[in-house]
Amino acid sequence: MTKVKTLADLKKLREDLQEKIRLRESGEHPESLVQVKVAMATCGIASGAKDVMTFFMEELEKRGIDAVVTQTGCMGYCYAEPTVEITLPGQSPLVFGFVNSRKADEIIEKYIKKGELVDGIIPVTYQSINDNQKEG
Amino acid sequence: MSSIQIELHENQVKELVEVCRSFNNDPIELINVLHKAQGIFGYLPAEVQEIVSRELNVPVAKVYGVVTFYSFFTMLPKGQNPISICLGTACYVRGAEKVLDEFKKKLKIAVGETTPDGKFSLNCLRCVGACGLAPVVMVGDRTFGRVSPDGVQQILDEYV
Amino acid sequence: MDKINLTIDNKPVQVDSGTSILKAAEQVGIKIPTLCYLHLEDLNIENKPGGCRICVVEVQGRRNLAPSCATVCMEGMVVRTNTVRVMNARRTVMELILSDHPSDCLVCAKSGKCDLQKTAQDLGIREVHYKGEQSHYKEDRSPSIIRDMDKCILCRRCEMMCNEFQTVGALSGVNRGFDAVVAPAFEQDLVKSTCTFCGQCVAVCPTGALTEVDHTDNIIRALANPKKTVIVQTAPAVRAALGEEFGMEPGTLVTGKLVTALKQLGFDYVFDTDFAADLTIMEEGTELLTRLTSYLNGNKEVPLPILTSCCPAWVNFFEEYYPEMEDIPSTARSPQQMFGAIAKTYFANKIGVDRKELVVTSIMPCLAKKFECQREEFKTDGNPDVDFSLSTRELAALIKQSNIDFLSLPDSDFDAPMGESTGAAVIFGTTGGVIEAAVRTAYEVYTGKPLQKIDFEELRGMEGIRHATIDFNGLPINIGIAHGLGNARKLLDSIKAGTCNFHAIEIMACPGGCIGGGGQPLHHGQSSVIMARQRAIYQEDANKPIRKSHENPYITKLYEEFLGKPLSEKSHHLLHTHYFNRSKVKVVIPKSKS
Amino acid sequence: MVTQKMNIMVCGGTGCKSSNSELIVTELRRELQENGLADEVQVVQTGCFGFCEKGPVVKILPDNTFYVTVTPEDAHEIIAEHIIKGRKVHRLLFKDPVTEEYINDSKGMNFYKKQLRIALRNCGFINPENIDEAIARDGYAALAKCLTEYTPAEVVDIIKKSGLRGRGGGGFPTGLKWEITAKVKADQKYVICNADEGDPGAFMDRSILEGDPHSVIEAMAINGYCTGSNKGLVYIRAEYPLAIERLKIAINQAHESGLLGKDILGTGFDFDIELRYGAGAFVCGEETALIHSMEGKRGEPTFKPPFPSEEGYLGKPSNVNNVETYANISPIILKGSDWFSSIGTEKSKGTKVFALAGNVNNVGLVEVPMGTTLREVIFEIGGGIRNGKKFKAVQTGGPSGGCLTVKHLDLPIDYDNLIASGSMMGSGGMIVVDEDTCMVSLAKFYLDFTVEESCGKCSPCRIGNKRMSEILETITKGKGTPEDLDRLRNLGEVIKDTSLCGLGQTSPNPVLSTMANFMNEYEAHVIDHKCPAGKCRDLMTYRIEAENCVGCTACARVCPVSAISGERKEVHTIDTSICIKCGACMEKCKFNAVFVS
Repeated sequence: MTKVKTLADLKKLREDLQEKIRLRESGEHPESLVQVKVAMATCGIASGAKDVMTFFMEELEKRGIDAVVTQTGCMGYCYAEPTVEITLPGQSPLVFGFVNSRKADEIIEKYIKKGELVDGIIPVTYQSINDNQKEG
Repeated sequence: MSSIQIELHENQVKELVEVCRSFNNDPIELINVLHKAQGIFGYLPAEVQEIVSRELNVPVAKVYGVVTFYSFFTMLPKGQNPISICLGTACYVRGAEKVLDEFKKKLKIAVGETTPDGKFSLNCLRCVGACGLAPVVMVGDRTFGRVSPDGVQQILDEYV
Repeated sequence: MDKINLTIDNKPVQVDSGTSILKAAEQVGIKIPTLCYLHLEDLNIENKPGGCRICVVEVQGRRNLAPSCATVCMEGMVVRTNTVRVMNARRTVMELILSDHPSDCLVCAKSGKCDLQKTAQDLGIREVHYKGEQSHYKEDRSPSIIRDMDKCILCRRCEMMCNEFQTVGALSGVNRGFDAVVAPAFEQDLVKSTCTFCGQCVAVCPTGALTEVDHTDNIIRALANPKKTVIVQTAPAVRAALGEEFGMEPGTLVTGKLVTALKQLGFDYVFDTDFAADLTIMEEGTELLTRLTSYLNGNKEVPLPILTSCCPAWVNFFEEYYPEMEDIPSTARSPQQMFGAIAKTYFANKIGVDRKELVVTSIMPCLAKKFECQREEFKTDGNPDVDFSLSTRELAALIKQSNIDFLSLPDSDFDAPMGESTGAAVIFGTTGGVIEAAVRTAYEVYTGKPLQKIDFEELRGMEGIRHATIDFNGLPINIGIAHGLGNARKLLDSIKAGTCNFHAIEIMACPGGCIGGGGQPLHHGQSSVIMARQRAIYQEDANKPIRKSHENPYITKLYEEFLGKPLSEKSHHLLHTHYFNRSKVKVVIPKSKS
Repeated sequence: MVTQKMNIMVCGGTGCKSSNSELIVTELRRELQENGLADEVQVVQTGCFGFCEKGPVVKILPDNTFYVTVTPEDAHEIIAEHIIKGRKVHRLLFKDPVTEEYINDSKGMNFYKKQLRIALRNCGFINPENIDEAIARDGYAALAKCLTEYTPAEVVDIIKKSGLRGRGGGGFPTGLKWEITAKVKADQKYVICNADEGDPGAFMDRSILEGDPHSVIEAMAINGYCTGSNKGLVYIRAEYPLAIERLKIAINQAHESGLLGKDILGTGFDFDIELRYGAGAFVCGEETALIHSMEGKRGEPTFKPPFPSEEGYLGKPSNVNNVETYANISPIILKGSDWFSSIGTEKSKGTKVFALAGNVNNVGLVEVPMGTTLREVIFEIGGGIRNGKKFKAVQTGGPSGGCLTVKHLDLPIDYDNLIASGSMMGSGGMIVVDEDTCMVSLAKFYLDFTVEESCGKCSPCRIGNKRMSEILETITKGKGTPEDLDRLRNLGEVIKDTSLCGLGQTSPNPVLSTMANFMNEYEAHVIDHKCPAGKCRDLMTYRIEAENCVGCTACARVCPVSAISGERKEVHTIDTSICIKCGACMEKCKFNAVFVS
C-alpha cells in the first residue's frame, strides 16, 4: 500500500486513482473492462449476494469476458436484494435487482455480451454529492 | 461456585488466560474478554466467569452482573443449530410472531430453550438489519428471508 | 467558595457552589423525601444513583423533573418541590415501587423502622392504583444475614457499601429491567459468596430486604430451660447505642440499664465482653512486643506489622482476599470468643456446670459475630464456646417483648468475675480504640514506666486511614489504623508492595468501628449518630477508675489461677486461633509467563 | 425510421404494476412485433422509479423521454409516434406543476430524484475494503484540508455554521458539542463513535460502516484534531460482524497508508482508533450508558451533568457522536458550511438517512433533505403501501418515537416538526403500517421492547413500563376498562417526566402518540371490546357465513380443536366456546365462507 506522507502525496494519489477509474469508466483504454459491482452489505449477503458474486467471477472468466467483479456496500434497495451494478465500457452504470444465478446468466448473455437490456433494472432515484464531481 | 460443576478443557482454560493477558488483564476490557470467552466455550458458565474474575481482578458478582445485563451473553449452551427469529419492527409488522409460534409448536420448546436432543435452540433477536427480507430467521450463520409459517418445516428439514 | 443564589418554593436560599438542591432545600426547612440517596457525611460515604426518583422537583426551564439529590444548584434557579405535577409524579412513582413490593408490613422485621414505609406514609399513599406482576426470589439465609429480595427496591445502597466502601464485591446489580436485582454471583446464597458478613448492607437497607438472622427465640427458650445456666456478655459498643432503640438521644450511655434489663430477662450471670477485651490486650499486646523485640534483635523474618484480629468481618476478609498473608495478623481470638472459651472452661469449672449445660450468649453490635461463633474451630466436641450472638437491635426487641420498660430501669453493675473491665476495653468499640488500648499496655510493659498521659488523641478520629508514631521511650512505634475494609485493603496492598513501615495496624470492618456495626440501631443515613456513639465510648473510658488492661485485677487473677502468663500453652489453646484460606475462586490456572 | 437501438423501460414497481404496467409491456411488445421492430427495440420491466403518484411510468432510452400515467392503450401511439417517427407523445410528458412546462428529457428531471446522498455518498459505489476507491472519491481530503489549512477552532466554526445536528436522536448541535469538548482542559480526551444502533428497524449506521467505513474514520480524526484528542473509540454492536470486519480492514489500511497513526500527513497530528464491542443492550445507545459499557461495566446510564464532554470515558472529556453524524463531516469541510446549510429546513440542515421498512413496497435506505414530506418518502420513494392496502400510520424514531398519521403526511420532516407532532427523529427508523395493523398492539410491541431493554436502574422505567405493558395486555385481551386508559396516560406522563435517561423519558411515546391519534381504537378495545383491525386474537370471533359454505368439510378437518361441526354438503358452524382463533379454517376455506369479526 502506498504510504501517504504529505498532503501532496494524497493529492497525487487521488489524481492517479481518479484517472485510472476515469479511463476504465470511459472505455478509452484499449483493455476496457466490464465492471460488475455486487452490493455486499448484510442484507445483500443474507439474500445470496455471495453466490451471485462467485457466479459472476467464475462465469465471466469461463465465458472469456474481461471483467472486474468487486463488492460494494448497500445501494439502498433492500427490497430488491441481491442488487448488482453493471458498467459496460463507455456507458453509464445500470443496477439490476433480485439477481440470482439465473438472472446473472441472463445479464451476462444479454446485457454484457449483446448490450440488450433485461428486466429488473432499478432506476437510480437519488443524486449523490459525488455524482457531478469535477476534477479540480 | 466454589465447587466446580463442569470440567473445563485445560487447553480452553489456557486460551482464556492468554486472552486475558492479551488485554493486559485490564478490568475495563471485561466485555471484550467475555466476547472472546464466549467464542472459546460457546457460552459463559460460572466456572468461566470465575476465571475471568480472577484474571481481571473484578469481583465475580460484578462479572455475573455484566453477563446478565447484556443479551448477547449466555450462560446456557446453545443447540447445534441455534435458531434466532428476528423480532425487529420490520419483521414484526410482517408477521414474525406467527413464524416464532410455528417454531415453538414444531420444536416443542420455549424461547431460550434447547431441544432435548440438543439439535435446536430457539432465541429471539432484534433486527439483524435485513429488513428488506422480513421476516428473517437465522439458523447459525445462515439467514432465511421472507419466511412464512408454512416455510418453517422446510427450514427444519434442512437440519434433520 | 463561590456562592449561588436560588429560590426553592419561593424561599430565597444561598448555598456554596456544588450544593445539591436536596441539601439547599434542607437549609430553608424543606425536607424533600428520598429513598435511594444515602450520605454519611462524616464518613465520606455517599450513594447517589438517582434511581428511585422519589426526590424529583420541578426546575423552571427544564423539560423533565429533576432528581434533587443529584441536581446541582445553579445561579438563579427557580425550584418548586410541591406543585401538583411534582406531587403527582412522586406519588405515582411511590405507587409503582409499592406495586412491586409485598404488603406484609405488619409482620416485617423492618416495620416501624422502614424508610419505604415511612416515605409512603408521608406521601399519604392510601391506595396503589397500579397492580401487576411482583418480583419473587428465593429467600437466602446465611448464618448472619437474611436476604428477602422480594422487598428490594433497587436503591443499590447495599451494593455501594459492599463494593465501594468494603471492596468485598459480594453483591452486584444483576439482570436488567424488571428482573434487575442486587445479588451475589450466579444468584447463589451469600454463604457461597465472598461475603464477610460485616452487615453493612443490612445497616443501610431502607426496607426489609436485608435483615439479620433472629436468635431471640433461641435465647427465650434457653432462659426458660431450668437445666441450663445462661450467661451473657455485652460488647462495648452496645451500651453506647441501645438507648436509641427506646427513643433516647444518640450517644446516651445506658450501661446500668442494660445490665438491669439483662438481669430482668433472667440471665444467670450478666458479664461484660470488655473483660475479654482486656484479656485480648494482654495476649495481643504481648504478641506485638514479642514480635517487635525479636525484630529489633535482628530477626528480620518476623512478620511485621502485626494486625489486630478482633473484628470477625475483617478476619473473613483477609481469609478470602489475602490468604497468603495469614501470618501477619495476630493469632489472638476476638474478645467474644476469648470470653466464650474462658466461660466454658475456667468459669464453668468455677461454678461446677458442665459446658454443655452452660449457654453462652453475646450481645453484639455486629452480624459477623453470628458467623464467627459458628466456626468449627471455636467448638469443643461440637459444643460452641459462644452459643448465640444477638445484635443490639435484637436485644431491644427482646426487651420490648418481655414487657420491660427500659427507660424507667434503675442501673445495676455487671457480675463478677467476668464483668470487671477497664477503660481500655471500653474503647474497643470505636475505631482506634483497640490499638490505643494495646499501646497503653505495651508502652508500660516495654518501657517499664507508667504513662504520663493515658489519652492518645493522635490515634482517635473518623478518618478512614490514620497513622501516628508513638514514642516508646526513644523507640518510635508506627501505628496504622483503618476502618472500612476498603481502607484495610489499601493498607494490606501497601504491606504486600513493601511500601509500609508500620509496626502495628488496627483494622475494623465497619464505619467508625463497632459503633457503626451492622447490628446496631439503624442510623438512617445520619452519620452524626455514629459520631455521638463515639463520644459516648470515650466518655465511658474517661469515667472508668482503671483505664489500662494489665491493671484489671480480675485479669491478673485469671492468669494466676488459670492461664499462667500471656502466650502460655493454655493461652494458645484457648485464646488463639489459626486462619484458613477461604478464597472462593479455586480454579487452578496455569501461570505461564507470556 | 429507427436509426439506433432503442430501449423502452416500463416501471415494474408494485405501484405501477397494480395500475396495469404489465399489460403496457405486452401491448408495447405486440406493437413492436407488428411493426417488425422486435429485434431493434427492447421492452424491459424495471424496478420502481419512485414516481408512483404519476404511474405507470415509461422511459425511452437513449433520449431519456419520461412518460407518465401511461395506459395500455397508449402503447400504439408510443411506438407509432416516438419509436417510428421520432416524435414525442406530448400529452404523456410530465408537466411541471410550477412552470406548467412539459419536460422533454428526464435528465432535466431531477425533481423525481427526491433523494440526496451526502452521508451515503459512497455506499454502493466504492469497494469498502479498498482504501484507494475511497481516496479516489475524496476520502481523507477533508482531513488533509483541516490539518493543513485550518486551526481546530476554525474547523469547529465550520461545523457550527453548517447547522449540523446529531443524527443519533437528540439532535444536539454537533459543532457546539465539539466546542465544549475542545474547551475542557485535560491531559487526555477521547473521540467516541456511537455505532450501537439498537432501534429495531434501523440499519443506516450499519450500512454506512459496511459501505463507507473511511468516511467515519476520517471524521473521527477531524474531531480529534478539533478537540485535542489523539484517541478514537468506536462502540459497535457485536451483532454487526460484517461492519466490524470492514471497519477493522479500513482502520488497518488507513494505518498502512499513514492516514492514521503518528504524524499524519507530516503535520505532527497523531490519531488512533480502537474498537469496543456492545453486547446487546439497547440502553447503551445512551451516551453515559455507552461509556460505562466501554469501561467494562453494566450499561447503566448516570445522571447528566456531568456530560461526557466534560467527564466521559475513564473520567476524561469525551466527544460522542453517532455514525451518520460523522459521515456528514467530510462533505461539510470540502464543500463548506454554506453549501450544507442551504440544504434542509430553517433549524434542521442537511439530509437524513431513513431506514424505510414495514408495509411499504420499496423497503430500503433512503437519504432525503430535511424538510422532505412523509408523503414523498413513503409514497414516492417507498412506492406506497404493499398489496394496495391503505396507509394507516408511520412510526418514526423507533421505540422512543411515536406514530404519525394521514394528517401528518405533508409534514416536512425535521427534528422540531417531529417532536411537535409527538414523535421524534430518533436514529431514523421509519416503519410504515397499513390498515390491518392494530395500533394498540403496535404500541404494546414497542413498549415490550422497552420493558425488555430497560436497564432497571430507575423505578419509573423499571416498574412503570412493565405496568403499562400489563395494562395494554389487559386491553388487547378484551378485559380493559376506560379507567385503564386514564392509568395509561398518567403512567406515560409520569414516566416521561421522571425517568433517569432518554430511554425512559421517551419510552411511553408510542403509547401516548397512538392514544392521541388513534383514541377510537383504544376506546373500541375497552368499551366495545372489539379490535377494529381484527388483530387482537382474544377479541375476535370466527363464524361461517351460511350463504358461502358449501359443506366441503375442509375447515372441520383442519380445525385443531374440533370446534367446527356440520354434515358434508351442509352448512358448518363454529363453536366459539371451543375455538382458539388460530385462523386455520379461514386459510383453508376456498369459498370465503369463514369470517372474522
